[in-house]
Amino acid sequence: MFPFSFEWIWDMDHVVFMGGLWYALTILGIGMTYCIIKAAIDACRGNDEHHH
Amino acid sequence: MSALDNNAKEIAEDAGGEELATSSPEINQKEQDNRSAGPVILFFIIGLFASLILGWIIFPKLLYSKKKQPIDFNHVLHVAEVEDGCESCHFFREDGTYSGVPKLEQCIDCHEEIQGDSPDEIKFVEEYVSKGREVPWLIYSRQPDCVFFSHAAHVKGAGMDCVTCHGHIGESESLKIYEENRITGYSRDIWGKSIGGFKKNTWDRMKMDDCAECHREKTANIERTDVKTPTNRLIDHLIDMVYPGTSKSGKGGSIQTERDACFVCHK
Amino acid sequence: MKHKKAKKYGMVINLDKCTGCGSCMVACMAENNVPFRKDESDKLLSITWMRVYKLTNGKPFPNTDICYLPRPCMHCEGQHEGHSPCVTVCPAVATDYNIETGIVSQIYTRCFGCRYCMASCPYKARYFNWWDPVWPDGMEKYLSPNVSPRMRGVVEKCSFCFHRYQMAKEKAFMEGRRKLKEDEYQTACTQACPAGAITFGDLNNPNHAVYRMVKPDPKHHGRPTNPNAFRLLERLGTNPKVYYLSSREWVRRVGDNYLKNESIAKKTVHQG
Amino acid sequence: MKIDRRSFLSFLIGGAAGTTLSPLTWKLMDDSAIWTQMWPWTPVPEDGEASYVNSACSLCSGGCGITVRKIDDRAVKIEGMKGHPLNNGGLCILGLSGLQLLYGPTRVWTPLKRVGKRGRGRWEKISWKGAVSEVAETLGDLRKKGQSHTAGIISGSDRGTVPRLFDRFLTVYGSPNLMRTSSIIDSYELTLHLMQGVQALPGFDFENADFILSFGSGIVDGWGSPVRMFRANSTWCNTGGKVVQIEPRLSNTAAKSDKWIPINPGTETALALGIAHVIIKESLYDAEFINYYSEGFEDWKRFVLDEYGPDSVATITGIDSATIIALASSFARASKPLAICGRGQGTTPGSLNECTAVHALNALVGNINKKGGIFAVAEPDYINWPEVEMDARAAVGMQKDRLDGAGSKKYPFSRHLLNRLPQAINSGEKYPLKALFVAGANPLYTMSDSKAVKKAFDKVPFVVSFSSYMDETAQNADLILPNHAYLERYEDIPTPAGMPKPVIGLSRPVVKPLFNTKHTGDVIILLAKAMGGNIADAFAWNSYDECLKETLGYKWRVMVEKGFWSHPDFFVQTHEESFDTVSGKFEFAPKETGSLKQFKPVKIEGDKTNYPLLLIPYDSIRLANGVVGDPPFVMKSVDDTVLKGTDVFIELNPKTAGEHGLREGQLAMLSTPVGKARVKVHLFDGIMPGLVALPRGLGHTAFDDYLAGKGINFNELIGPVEDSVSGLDAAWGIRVKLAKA
Amino acid sequence: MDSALIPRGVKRCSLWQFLLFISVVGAVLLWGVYAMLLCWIKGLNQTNMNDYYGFAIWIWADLAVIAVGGGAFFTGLLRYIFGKDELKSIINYAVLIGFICYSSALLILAYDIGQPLRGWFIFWHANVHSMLTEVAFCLSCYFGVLTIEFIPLILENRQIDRVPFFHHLSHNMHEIMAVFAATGVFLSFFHQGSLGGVAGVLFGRPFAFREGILIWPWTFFLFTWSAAACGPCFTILITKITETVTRKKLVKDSAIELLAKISGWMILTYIIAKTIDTWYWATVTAPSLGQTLMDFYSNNPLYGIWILFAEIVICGFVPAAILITKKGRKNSVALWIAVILAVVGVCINRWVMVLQVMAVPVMSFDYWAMYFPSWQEIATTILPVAYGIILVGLAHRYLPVFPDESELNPIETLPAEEEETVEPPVDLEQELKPAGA
Repeated sequence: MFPFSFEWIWDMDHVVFMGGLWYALTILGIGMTYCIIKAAIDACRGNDEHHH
Repeated sequence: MSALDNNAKEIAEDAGGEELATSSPEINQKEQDNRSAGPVILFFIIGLFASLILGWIIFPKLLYSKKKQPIDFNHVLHVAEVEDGCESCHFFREDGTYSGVPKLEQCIDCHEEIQGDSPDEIKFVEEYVSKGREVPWLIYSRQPDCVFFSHAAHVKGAGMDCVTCHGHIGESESLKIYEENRITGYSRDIWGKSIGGFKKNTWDRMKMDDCAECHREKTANIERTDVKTPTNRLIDHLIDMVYPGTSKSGKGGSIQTERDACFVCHK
Repeated sequence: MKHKKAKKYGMVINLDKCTGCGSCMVACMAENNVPFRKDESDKLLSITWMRVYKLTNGKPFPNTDICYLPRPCMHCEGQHEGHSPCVTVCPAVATDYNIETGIVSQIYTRCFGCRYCMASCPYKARYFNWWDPVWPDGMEKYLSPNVSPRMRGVVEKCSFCFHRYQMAKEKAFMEGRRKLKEDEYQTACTQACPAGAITFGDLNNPNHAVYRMVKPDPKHHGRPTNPNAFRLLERLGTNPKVYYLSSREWVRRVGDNYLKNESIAKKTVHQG
Repeated sequence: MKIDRRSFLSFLIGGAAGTTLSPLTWKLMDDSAIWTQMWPWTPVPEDGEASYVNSACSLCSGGCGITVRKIDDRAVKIEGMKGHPLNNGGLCILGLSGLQLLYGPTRVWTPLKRVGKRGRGRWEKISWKGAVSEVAETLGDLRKKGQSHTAGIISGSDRGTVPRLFDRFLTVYGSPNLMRTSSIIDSYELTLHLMQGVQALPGFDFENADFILSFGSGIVDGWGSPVRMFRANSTWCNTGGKVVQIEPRLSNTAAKSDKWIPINPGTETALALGIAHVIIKESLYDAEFINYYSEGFEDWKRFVLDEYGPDSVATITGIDSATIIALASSFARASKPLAICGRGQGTTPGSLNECTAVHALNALVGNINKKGGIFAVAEPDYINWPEVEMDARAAVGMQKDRLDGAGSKKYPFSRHLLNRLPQAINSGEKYPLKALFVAGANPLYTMSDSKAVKKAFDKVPFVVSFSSYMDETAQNADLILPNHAYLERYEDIPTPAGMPKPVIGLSRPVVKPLFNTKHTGDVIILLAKAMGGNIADAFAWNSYDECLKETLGYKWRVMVEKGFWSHPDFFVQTHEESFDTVSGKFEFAPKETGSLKQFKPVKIEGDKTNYPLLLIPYDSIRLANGVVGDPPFVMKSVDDTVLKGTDVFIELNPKTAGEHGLREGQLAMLSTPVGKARVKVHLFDGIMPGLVALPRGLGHTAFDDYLAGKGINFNELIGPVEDSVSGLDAAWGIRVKLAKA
Repeated sequence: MDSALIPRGVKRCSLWQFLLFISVVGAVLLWGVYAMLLCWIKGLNQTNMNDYYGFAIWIWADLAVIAVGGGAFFTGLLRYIFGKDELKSIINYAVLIGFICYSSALLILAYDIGQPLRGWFIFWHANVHSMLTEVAFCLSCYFGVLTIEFIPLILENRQIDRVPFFHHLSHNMHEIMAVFAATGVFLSFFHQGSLGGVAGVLFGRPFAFREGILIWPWTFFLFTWSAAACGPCFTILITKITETVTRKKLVKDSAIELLAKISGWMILTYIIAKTIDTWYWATVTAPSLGQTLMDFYSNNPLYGIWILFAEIVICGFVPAAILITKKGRKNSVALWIAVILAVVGVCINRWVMVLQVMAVPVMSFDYWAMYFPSWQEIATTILPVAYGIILVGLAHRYLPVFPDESELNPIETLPAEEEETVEPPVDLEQELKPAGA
């Protein structure tokens, strides 16, 4: 799973597979972090301009 | 008024008249009052430290039970007495198997009678030698049943020293407390003293990854016939340029891990 | 970097000699600490690394014929080295192909029991530990320390008695050798077979009996050139390392699937 | 400061962050996985020093050499002994699983005395001293009353030191009733005695024979010394030796043979004579042997030529005459042809006529005492103990007729007729049996017509079993004096029957006795000493081990070193010195057996109208049917077309099944004149229509849960049929009817 | 009592009625949990699986719920990537159903393995060549995506929404939902596909084995395709059932019809591809391995050629034909039939690719293996259904799952509690069936 895992090999298979996985996880992670931080900031500011 | 009460009140209000309960500025104001960051951060830090202390200090104390060896043993004293060093007592058998911790049979040569007046010696002779009972030693380096470890391959084949894996136990004057993992039943020496799994010396830990570390460098080189596809070969070369030595060309016997094959160390 | 030539341990079973006596099955069970239960008559739940199948030619009396076929794990090599049906599918690398010996390993402590490998094996050579292994009181005394008993919930299979290889290597190390002689590493079933029907050795070594018996063709994934030799389900492309010899054509034909009017010679190996 | 919800939440988040950064979760996850890898209830075999001990296997009479692998003081694996003249490294399925008997749950741990009714399984532990004195007392009482002849012994063998100690004991005690379990060897001994005038065992030189004509002998199904036979069969594969198997069912042997000739069951004798007919008619016989070394050939020739022409034999046997002629021709023309008999594993002696007819075929081709032929092997006379001194009581007892009628006027040549014992006890016509010892045998399971055997046992007031395991007989005994298991004791294993060259194996203690057991040899010596007088005098040894060492003399050293002893200068006898008959020649038509004209086939039980089908047993090497039953591993190897759950399968030709409206796997009720059983149907093309085959070796009621209560004991369905000449059991099957259950 | 938690402008049944409903379904859930614990504590000997049937009903249930849960990713794709705004009416429910399906799938995987405590090995010691690894990774990640998609809906609960942080969080997540949805589509493509790959790569099993491109057998693409095609049908089906049970219109017809139309064309193209695949496999792949089509469909008591007919024609071409015609979509009965057939079809396909694969003998002397699940297997398979019903009940009651509900069902009288609809127990069964399918 990680490059330091016993099973890891630097080959095409691992790079593609785990690359895809980490890519997806990164997007999700960054996205959620962004949302949470922004929400926290918005909440502190009392920012309430949007309606839905 | 605590936030909890506050909330309850809100719910009560809701139940009474729904039309009132649009996000009223009044309530928002209340929330805002409580919104000083101080306690929040403080509690975060308290939580953080409490759990860190729990995880790093209390947890290992709970995880391991401490056991005393049946009798104490002085390696220094014995090493001085014998000719062949470690192998005098921890010897190889003819079929290549390793004898491990000596049996009574070996000790009896010298310890038929009590030697000196240490209480452990007296206990050893009286409790074990004369009764013919084997000493139930707690073995620090005992590996689980799934592990196949060939001392012959390492000592005779690769010419390794005992110290590399076992540390300087031969220079100890008494046996340390044996710590047993309450869940797994392993000796703590397998995971290592450090709960975080960090190590300084080769002998600090005896988990699979520690074996693998050495095996990665000294692995068998085998001619692989048609393992790789051309793309893989290409990538190999690229990686070899960036990280020399990490490419898989001509490495160990496992098709999956390109390390030594699983059966090399497992049974 | 210096390379050494890999070994490819394999087995040749002479079905003309095999009498179906079952010694190989029991020798294997005794060697490998295989557990047993009160009722083992449901063969779908019975762990037999080596299983002897009874084949019949399907003809009515008195032209009936039967033949026994011992089936260990085939240690498939696949169409490219190590592409055996089971090794590639194991999600946790609990089963692995060893290039040095050609042996497919199974690491019981790594296996988490998903059973995908069992689904992938056309030979049904893999067995799941549905129950905790239990030996009657006192009987665990005969368990061999060279093979670890498996716990409930994992898959197990024939290992070509790999521990014997390890033991032979240990002895060799003691004697300052690295190479093993042909007779130093033999599986328990080979040794026990009273009919001498099983031969075991290195298929890459022309001096070994197994090589001389089947003469594997390296250009066609080890396909035997001996006309009496065949492998089970050869055309699936599993490239097994267990060869069978039979002088009877119907037996050789039962070893694989054929379309109605297809002759044995016509088959092609499928790219798997 | 107020601890509000947000602070609490914040605390939790901090805690979660800290926990993630601490080893707690990760280590627990790892450790819980490791816990599953080290479950305390999964045994971990202890490692230690490996060693190997050579010994001999005595689980059957095959006498294979074994090498037992040990780790410290545990035996962990049995392997065949490399270089052993019989098995050279190979070993049979039963021998390989021997450790399951040694360490198994069926061992009898200590001497046991029955409490409550017999066979209820309630026992009390007694001391060896108490046990021996109880036996001594009972035997002493009988002897005092002048009834010493009412004591008897059923022994698995009459060769080797332990059976001979029993024999010696019985002689000096005063009873003629030592009965050995019977087999095809009885018929062969008798045949050799009648035709060649010798007291010897048959020895077959399979390794050098090139044409085996087997009248139903399960060459690879456990006949003879099983592993030797497997090896011989493989030798023929290499050398091109041919095997022709004659039997109504496609057994493994038939499948391995070069030609399988199905025959109407029970008509093998006719076929043998039909083959003889062709050989004589076409003058294919060995004229030199016939002319110079045989007697009575002309009479026999006339008889064979008159009555057994190919056409009439074809009618009897169901084999067409062309096949018979071709078979005769290829048999006679082979360079080293060998004809053998004894159905399946040869557990039933069979008809003497059959054995003599088959043996005559060997004589016709002159293959007696010749390389690749059949030998009369004299017992290696290593047991040379001083003659016993019988007192008056013993002499009187020994004068009495044997209870089984062996050696009587009716059956003067037979030595043991165990099959007649149940009837003799049940009818009560001679004298009752008051004490019975059973050693190395399990008659309550292995003897046919189980019900009658049980009834006879019930009539014997004092039954002592020497079994190491809780078998059927031990279960129904009054006293069990458990022997050491075979891997815990010294014992000589005499040449297995069928071996042309004498080999004595040495069974020796691989492990120290696990339980409070005692060597049966020692028990006999102790018993003799307890009885005192000249009985004690006849047993001067202090222990069995001493006796064995002394008996074997110089051989002992060799045996300890190699694990066996084989005759160093074994030689082939010439025809001149081979035959010890009145004429000094081979007798084709021994006068003692009566006129050839009275030759009759064996009639089996049951009538055709009520029992339209024929039931025959079949033997499998995977089903032990002797002294011990299948250990768990061997049970595991039994196919699911033989046993499923607790149901045994009968084999039925699809045609016969169709006639009875039976499908694969269907339950059916099998009834014979002797018994009934519920079975399942397995359709098998390889069995002759009209026949039903049932495996031997199942249906145990004793031993452990891995074996007991599964399937049917064939012996419950069949009774013995007395051979008119020998008195041995000649039954090859029984009539049967089959109905849907 | 809990009216404060109930979304504004909608009517819900009284709490006790709701609790009664939950406890009935909860009893079934507990039965399943009991069976699950048995499997965990005593091991997989509680099942009727064996060495021939190493994969059985659980793996089928797993594949099936993921296939029908495919509605979430496909609807998400249409809504967020292709901007089909009509689907706003149903997207929440699609996500919820997807969430239930995927969490069920993970749960099933957790008790389907022989060593549950070692389950994490599949991640930590991953073998990237195994289709099952791909399944595990993409499945868990996509479950994460579904959770992310589900969170805003939870945050929209009236009480939670009051907390400004959650309010903003929900809003922010909505803002970038397209990114999450796109990631979800990416992951879904691979795990749906790799589930097909699980069977398709088995070159030792001619019945399952398919050729393909690179490492992906054709089943890889067929599985993704069929999930995208039939998943929305399941969403429609569950919506229809919910509407029936609650006796309310919850989703606008336009949304349903759009989804049905797209689904119809997807099914049609899928089933054509599937037919070609079957044809090629039956005439080229299998014969090259020495077997004919009928070898797979005869000599056994269950698997006949009917199964192929049912899967391709009855549950493939028929629903496709209904859904691509406007008349068919508009006709309520036809729509019902079509979505049910489509869901059954994809379930048959998964069944065939798991259970029939195990049943077919490969060695010429081997035999067909038949299997029937034990009660523990059945209970644990029903467990996710019960769990799904409870979650749907809770979500429907407390979360604004259907944005158009208040518009479609304007409230006339104000104190609404008394005359709320009651879930008739008869309908429970109706709800059980398709959710479990």
